[in-house]
Amino acid sequence: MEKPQLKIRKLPPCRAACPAHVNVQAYVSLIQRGKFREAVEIIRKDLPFPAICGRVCFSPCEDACARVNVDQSVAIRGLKRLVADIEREQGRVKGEPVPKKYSEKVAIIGAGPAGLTAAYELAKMGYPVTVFERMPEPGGMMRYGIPNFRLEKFVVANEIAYIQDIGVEIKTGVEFGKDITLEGLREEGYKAFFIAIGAQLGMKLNVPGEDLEGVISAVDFLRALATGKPLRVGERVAVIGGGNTAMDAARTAKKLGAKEVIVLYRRSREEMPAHPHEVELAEKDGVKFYFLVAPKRIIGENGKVKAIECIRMRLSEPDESGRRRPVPISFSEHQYEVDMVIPAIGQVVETSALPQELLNKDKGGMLIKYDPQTLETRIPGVFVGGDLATGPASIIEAVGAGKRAAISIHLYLRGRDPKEGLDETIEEVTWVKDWNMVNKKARRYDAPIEKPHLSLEEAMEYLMQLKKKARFEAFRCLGCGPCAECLAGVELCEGDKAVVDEVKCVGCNVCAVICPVGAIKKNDRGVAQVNEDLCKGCGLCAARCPENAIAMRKLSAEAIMAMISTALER
Amino acid sequence: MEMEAEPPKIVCFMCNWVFCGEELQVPYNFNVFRVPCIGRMDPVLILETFANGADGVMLVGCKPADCHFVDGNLHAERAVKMLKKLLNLAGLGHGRLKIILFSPLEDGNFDKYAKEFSEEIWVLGSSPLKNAELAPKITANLAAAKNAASAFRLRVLLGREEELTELENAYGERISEKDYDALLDDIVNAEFVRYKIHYLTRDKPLSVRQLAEMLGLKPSIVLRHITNMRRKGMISMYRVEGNTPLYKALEVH
Amino acid sequence: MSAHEKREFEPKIVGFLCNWCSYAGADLAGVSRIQYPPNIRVIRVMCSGRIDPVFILEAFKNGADGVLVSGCHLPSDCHYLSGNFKALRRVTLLRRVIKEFGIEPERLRLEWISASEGDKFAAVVRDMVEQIKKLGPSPLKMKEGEE
Amino acid sequence: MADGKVGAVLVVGGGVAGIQASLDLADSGFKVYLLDEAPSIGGVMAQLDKTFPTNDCSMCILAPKLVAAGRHSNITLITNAEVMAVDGEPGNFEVKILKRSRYINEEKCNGCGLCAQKCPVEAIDTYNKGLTDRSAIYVEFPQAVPLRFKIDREKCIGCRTCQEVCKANAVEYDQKDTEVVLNVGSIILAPGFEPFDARLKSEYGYGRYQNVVTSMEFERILNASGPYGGVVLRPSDGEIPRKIAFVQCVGSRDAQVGNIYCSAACCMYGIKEAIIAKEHVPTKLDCTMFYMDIRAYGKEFDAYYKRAQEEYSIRFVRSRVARITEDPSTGNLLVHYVGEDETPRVEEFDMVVLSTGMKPPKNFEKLAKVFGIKINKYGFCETDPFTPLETSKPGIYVCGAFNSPKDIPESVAQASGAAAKAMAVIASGRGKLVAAKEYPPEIDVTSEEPRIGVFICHCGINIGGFVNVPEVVEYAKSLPNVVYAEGNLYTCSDDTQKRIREKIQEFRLNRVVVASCTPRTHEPLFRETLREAGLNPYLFEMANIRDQCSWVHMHQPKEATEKAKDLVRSVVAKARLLTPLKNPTVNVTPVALIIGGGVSGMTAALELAAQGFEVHLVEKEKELGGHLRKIYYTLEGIDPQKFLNNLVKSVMENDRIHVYLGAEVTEVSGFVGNFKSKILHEGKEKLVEHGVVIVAVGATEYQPKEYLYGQDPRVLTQHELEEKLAKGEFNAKRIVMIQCVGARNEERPNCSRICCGQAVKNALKIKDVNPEAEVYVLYKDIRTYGFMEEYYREASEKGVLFINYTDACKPKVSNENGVLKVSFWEPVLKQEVEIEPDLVILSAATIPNPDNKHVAEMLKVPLTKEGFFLEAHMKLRPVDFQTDGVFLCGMAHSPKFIDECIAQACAAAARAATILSKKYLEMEGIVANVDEDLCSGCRICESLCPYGAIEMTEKAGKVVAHVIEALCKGCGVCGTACPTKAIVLGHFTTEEILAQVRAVLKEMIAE
Repeated sequence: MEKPQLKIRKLPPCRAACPAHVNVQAYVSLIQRGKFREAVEIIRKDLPFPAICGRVCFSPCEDACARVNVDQSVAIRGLKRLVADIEREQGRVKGEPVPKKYSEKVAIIGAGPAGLTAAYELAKMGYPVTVFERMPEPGGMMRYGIPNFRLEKFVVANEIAYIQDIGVEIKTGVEFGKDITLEGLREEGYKAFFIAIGAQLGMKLNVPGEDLEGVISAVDFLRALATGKPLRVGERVAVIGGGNTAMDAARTAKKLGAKEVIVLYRRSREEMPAHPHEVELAEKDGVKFYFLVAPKRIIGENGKVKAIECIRMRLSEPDESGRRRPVPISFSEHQYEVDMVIPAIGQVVETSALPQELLNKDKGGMLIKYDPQTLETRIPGVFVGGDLATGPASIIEAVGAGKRAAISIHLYLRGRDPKEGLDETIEEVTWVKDWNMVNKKARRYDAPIEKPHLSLEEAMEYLMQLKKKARFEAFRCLGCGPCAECLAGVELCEGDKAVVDEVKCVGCNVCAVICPVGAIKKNDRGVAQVNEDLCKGCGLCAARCPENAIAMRKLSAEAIMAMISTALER
Repeated sequence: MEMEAEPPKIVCFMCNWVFCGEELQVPYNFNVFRVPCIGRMDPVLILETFANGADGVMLVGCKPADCHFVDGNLHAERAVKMLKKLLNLAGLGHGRLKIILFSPLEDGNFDKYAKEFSEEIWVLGSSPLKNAELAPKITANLAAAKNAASAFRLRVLLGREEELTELENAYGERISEKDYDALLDDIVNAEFVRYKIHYLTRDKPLSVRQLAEMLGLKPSIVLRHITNMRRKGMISMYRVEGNTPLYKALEVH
Repeated sequence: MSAHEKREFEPKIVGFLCNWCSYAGADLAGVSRIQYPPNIRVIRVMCSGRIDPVFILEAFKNGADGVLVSGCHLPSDCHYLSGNFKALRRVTLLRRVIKEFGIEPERLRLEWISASEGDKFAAVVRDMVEQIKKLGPSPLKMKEGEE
Repeated sequence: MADGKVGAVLVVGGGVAGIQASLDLADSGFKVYLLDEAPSIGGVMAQLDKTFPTNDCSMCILAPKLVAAGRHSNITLITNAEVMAVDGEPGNFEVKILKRSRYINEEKCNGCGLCAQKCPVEAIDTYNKGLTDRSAIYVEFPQAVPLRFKIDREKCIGCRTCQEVCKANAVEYDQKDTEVVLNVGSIILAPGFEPFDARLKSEYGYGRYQNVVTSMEFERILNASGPYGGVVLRPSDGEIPRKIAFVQCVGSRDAQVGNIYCSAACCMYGIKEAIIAKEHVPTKLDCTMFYMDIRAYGKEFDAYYKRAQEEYSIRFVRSRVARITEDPSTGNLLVHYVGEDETPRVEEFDMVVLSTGMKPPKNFEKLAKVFGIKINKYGFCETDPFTPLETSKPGIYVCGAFNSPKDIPESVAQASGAAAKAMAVIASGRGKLVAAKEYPPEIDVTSEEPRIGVFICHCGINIGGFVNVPEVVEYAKSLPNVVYAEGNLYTCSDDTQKRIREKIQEFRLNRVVVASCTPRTHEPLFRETLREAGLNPYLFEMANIRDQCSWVHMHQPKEATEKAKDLVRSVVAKARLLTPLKNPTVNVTPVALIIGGGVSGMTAALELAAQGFEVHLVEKEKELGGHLRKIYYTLEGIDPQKFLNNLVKSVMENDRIHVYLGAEVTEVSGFVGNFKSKILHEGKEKLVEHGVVIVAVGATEYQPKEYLYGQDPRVLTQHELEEKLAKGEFNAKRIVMIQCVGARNEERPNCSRICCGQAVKNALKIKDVNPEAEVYVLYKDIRTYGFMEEYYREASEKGVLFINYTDACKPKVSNENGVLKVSFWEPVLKQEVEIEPDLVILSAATIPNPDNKHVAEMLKVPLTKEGFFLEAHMKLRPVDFQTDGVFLCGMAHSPKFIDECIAQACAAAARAATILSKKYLEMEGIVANVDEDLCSGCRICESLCPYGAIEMTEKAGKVVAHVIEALCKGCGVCGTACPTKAIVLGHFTTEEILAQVRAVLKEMIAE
């Protein structure tokens, strides 16, 4: 049997980097034209959370953006937030319910980003989908893990409402393993399941004194805040850990009135997993950072936290994650006087609710036994994804998992092998062949728009500025991707390609020099060859070819002349 | 003096990206053609537009850093610079061609610019092609200019101008803008004259002196061009009349 | 070219060129990219003195519309001292002979072309093609065609 | 290299002299490095249109030499280079060379020329003397050797176009100058000359008036491949001039500009240019030459001068032009001069050609320093009259115009002479540095069916861009007997050669056809490839689908493809009939026979002996020395007798030289390498075997019949006067010398060359002996060419009166009652003057040796009308005869001075050495063959063969023709004329050509 050929999808770096493969280039290009609403539509094709991701995504797209080679990456997240906010402001169009094409019901356990995305994708395909959520509100970590100043609850609600609009049913307050079980659901006629309950438990420090009053894990702390439970914040708070959750917890504590909030992190600043911007903002809020320190024990007094004893660390060789491993320095113990300790060193899955077959019996292996590519488990029809499977990760990764799950479930329900959906590799392409050429682009916008990690008020104000600046910002996009990426509906550009007359071509290479996207290269016969994947049809080559050997397929010289002569005859 | 009743015919080539698809307000004598990038405008096409009777041609491209194709707009500027030289040589004058790099976000309404150019062309009057007396000469000149603009060496230099003047040449040197301009000037001139000679001698064999008179050049310069044209197979000595050799154009592709 | 336009008669010319001057001249025409009609097919011989009347007659017999014989300039350019004189004598004589066969003597041409006369070679070919076009196809060929 | 002599020679300067020296050396088994500052070899001669006095096309006769030098396996061309330092001693020099970057990889460049066509930058074409432009990447001229392009770094803008279009990837912008160190045994300097900068003669307006051009520019204007396509045009307006003035001595014989010497060649090239101009101008053209003396002193030069006057009606005006002005309205030029009647005149011309003189090479000071040689006061290389080819530094030799201004044949003679000198020093190193190539044994294919392989070249896009090569390849496959066909990017590239060899094996090919460029340049390469593959090299044929197809039908790709198919078909048809040919070889007897024991014969003998060859030297007289015995002092004041005595002594003492005095050669038979001759010596006939013959029979002095010579004892010849002066028997007070006695007349139209120098020499001697003596020299033209001009000046300054006479008004000598009277027309006084001299000295002509006719018949070599020996080619083969193995030197060739005789003698020795140094000679395989059964013995072929290569022999009682393969040059004239078709010329058989004719027309009929 012949090996099926892999489909190669050529994507610009931003889209390739995005776990959800959001068509960045397309919506940025729509923003260039001021078509904000159309831009949101484009985003929604791949991502149900434009506004949420516009706020809190760690934006791998920006990290991948080729524009960094010129100055700074395009503020993709900012633009996304902008268009989503504009849409909401102007009144979001109600999502049209998608007619049900299939009868197989799908149950999604957990209304976090992974579950909701899977529901959204499946609903779009035409499946009846029900999402079961333990908490009173859907949204998972988006709703309960991220403080309001970073992600407003109404934003989350709005985007989830859209998912509901298109026909996803969400049942909240239903706890898996308790209120419902797989068997029960099967009996109810559900044919496939996606378990995405996330990692809800804060990881323990495993030091003495962890059960003292005043020790609360960051997830619990943040969830309590989100559910409106009364919270007592200490005067002096120590947050343990260097991730985004730690930052959220520290800032929340500060905002809730703590006099002093310190963050203790066992590595150095460089190794912090938190977004640098978040760290900056935390510092701005007055949070103090102590690096290379690890808690040894929590000292209590009267059952309450009094201080935390730490030991200093030094960094040795990098471990398998590439980060340098911290090693304790003997006799460097010291104490911090605190009355509250918030461990934020990670989350773990609450395994109690899960069917036991899913759990991995071998220690040290994955928690859950599943195929990380198709998300299948050993139970037919049951798929897992999100933090539950991978351990705590980001929203966008969860979205990616949700999309993946939807495809696998669809294939499964259609009696096909979920592996089929893997016959695709993504190749990152960018036309930028010579950064020197691009560097010459004058920098008209001294400072690209700032990342919108501002206070709520600031952000609102910023939004107004952003509208003006957004189009400029969008113009900074180099449009790395193949021209099919651009769905802006520009007739002249779309699909036009340069064609080389090989007999006429002498190989002078002027075309390759002038081609802005590096789509022309000489072949081994010394004749120019157009890479149609890259050619954007600008026609510069045709306008300069010294041998008149290049023509544009659509907008040929003859076509231009025909237009002109008819126009002038009039 | 009688006022011309006909408004000037203006052809405007506009980058597709400049207006982001918005509707434009332009004077009624403007014929706007959208192109994917203003750099698409082959110099020959612009000359062809004049040959088709346009009184003025305007190119509208994106602001320098906005070009969707890095610097197609700057390539267009270079082409215009060269075309202005050719238009001067051809007797149309450089004022009939204009390029603006424009941003609707920064520069406001295009209308203003369109009207301004229209006014400029009103002042210049209609294309000399429409003047029965001048027409044959201008037609010949435009034909020569078109051929010059499609000449290999001119296009190579135009195509590589950016590379050679802003990056570096094969020897790792950068050619100054001024030197390059001078070189380009020479070549534009030479190619125009040679193709003019070629055009003129296509139907009728002519002598160096006759050509010199027609071109307003010194006979020695014309002869030099003819030696180079012979070298390139553009012309040959047809016959000798008295002591005067007459030259006739050879077919070139 | 429009379809109804009559296809023009394209004469076939065989050229016998001596290696040292005329063949070199024809090469120079190439090096100088002097264009001429593609009607000639050249056969190289070492010396124009080698060109046997039989070759020329054979060419006409096989349908050539014209034959060009070319050698070094008289008197002293011949690489072999005097081969060109021999060619001169033979061609002059042969002209008379072919007339007997009904072939116009103009179809047989003798030219002296030196290694530096690429221009001249091209001009001779051009001229010959033009002239033979006026004469029309070789009468020998016509006869054969009628048979 | 047992004695440490390096068998290699460095030749500096790639002009015709350097090329000739290199070829002679290389042919004699030495390794040669031929270095030139220019990117290609050829020098000035490559720029000339025609050459005097035969009006041969310069390029036509030079190009084969260029190709020979370029292809010679013993010659390495080092172009674009300069010598930086020289160290060591004769036999072993170390030379440091700076090889300047051409920015082109010479190994990769195949000269296709696409780069130049596409180069956007134009530069002034220096080869065409600035009259037109070329591209910034260029070869100097289409026939350049090596045909490797070069980037003009000054003009190149580095746009990369050439690099991009070069399919051979030969452009290397980062190429650096490199230093090369060579080990050589001797060095020859042939750097040539620099034309005088006519701007310095500002009164002639060069550089200001467009229609004033220099002679070199005019050469290009005349040339068919020049800027004006060979039609003379005025640079100012492109009109064909009606009247051209040639102004002589521009920068020569001119103290004002510091060059008092005569440039020796300008009179002749001036006349030539005037003649050629008239030939090239379709309309009526008047040519006027302004001259001081017409110095047509060389062989047959005066006859040429006479033709210029009589046949071409060129007007000669004896006057130095004062100045030239321009009529700005017309561009015409007004030549201001003083007429022969001493009145100032102004004459209008359309165009003026300045015959500019020769200056030493620009870098002569550096040359002197680097090579450690002495330079004379003019900047030319200093030499001694008796060692004219030796510089002041042993082991370094000089030839050509750097020695003194001279024309081409003299440069060529000197070049061969210098080669002899350079060889002699390192004779023991001969053959040491050149390796003979080994070939596999030849496969016998005669009984096989033809299996033809066809290789079709794209030549980058030179062919492939216009001819559909894949289509032609497919077509070739369909032809009968073609078993294999393929297309190549470059069929001439090294890897393709390898491929061809592989395919020959793989497909058992026994014929190979290449369709690419011209066989003139590439056939030898492919033949070599066949040999390497074990095939006979003549089983190869080429179709020229580039130079004669793709390049000339660039706008008709369809027709060009059809034509290419026709040509391939035609050549394949020929290839089917090809048969292997053997390169005939003849053994060489390494012995020379030299006829004549004068200074030339002796010098040649010594040179050959020095190289280790045996010599038979035959002298008619009882003692050696010939003409030189009558010379007592030279113009430079040196006593030649001492030199002569030494020379005779060396000859007599040399073991390798057998001297036969009072002897005569009575019979010569055989041919090159294998002569047998009879020498009649002391009454006995001696049979000698030898490989070459050198004719050095000298000349004799004319015995005047005019001017009372022999009737009045006071009338003497110059020789007689010289003897008197030398012996102190001279005491006259008033002397009249009459020039051109017996020369430049109806009977002997040519000049005797040496008499003017002799007259000046003797006049100076008289003034030396008696400063009060009155000396009158009656002359037609004073021909003290080259540096001799200085003595002419000195004589004038010392009061010797030079009075011009014309043929119409010759001086009269009478004896009136014992009083010797000379009367003549004095042109300045404009009256007849009569003086009563004590002595009348006649400058008697030098006339051919009366034996010449006999010698010529014996050797089957030709004589000139006057009776001197006629060399193979006046320009490029001055010491060769058309008959191989027979050479010529000294006054037997034409009158000449001692130094010139010595140079020629050395040259003859060098040429002879190219044969003697070989064990056997290998000839070109394309020779005539006689079918003895068919031969009727009619002798037509014998009479037609220009080389005497056909002799009649008796075979089986029948007289049949027999081809001496060693002499046959393969022109095929015999075969064409043979009434019974008994003679067949290999590789161009009648069947082969007829097959070609039929095939080329075959499908053409079908249409």
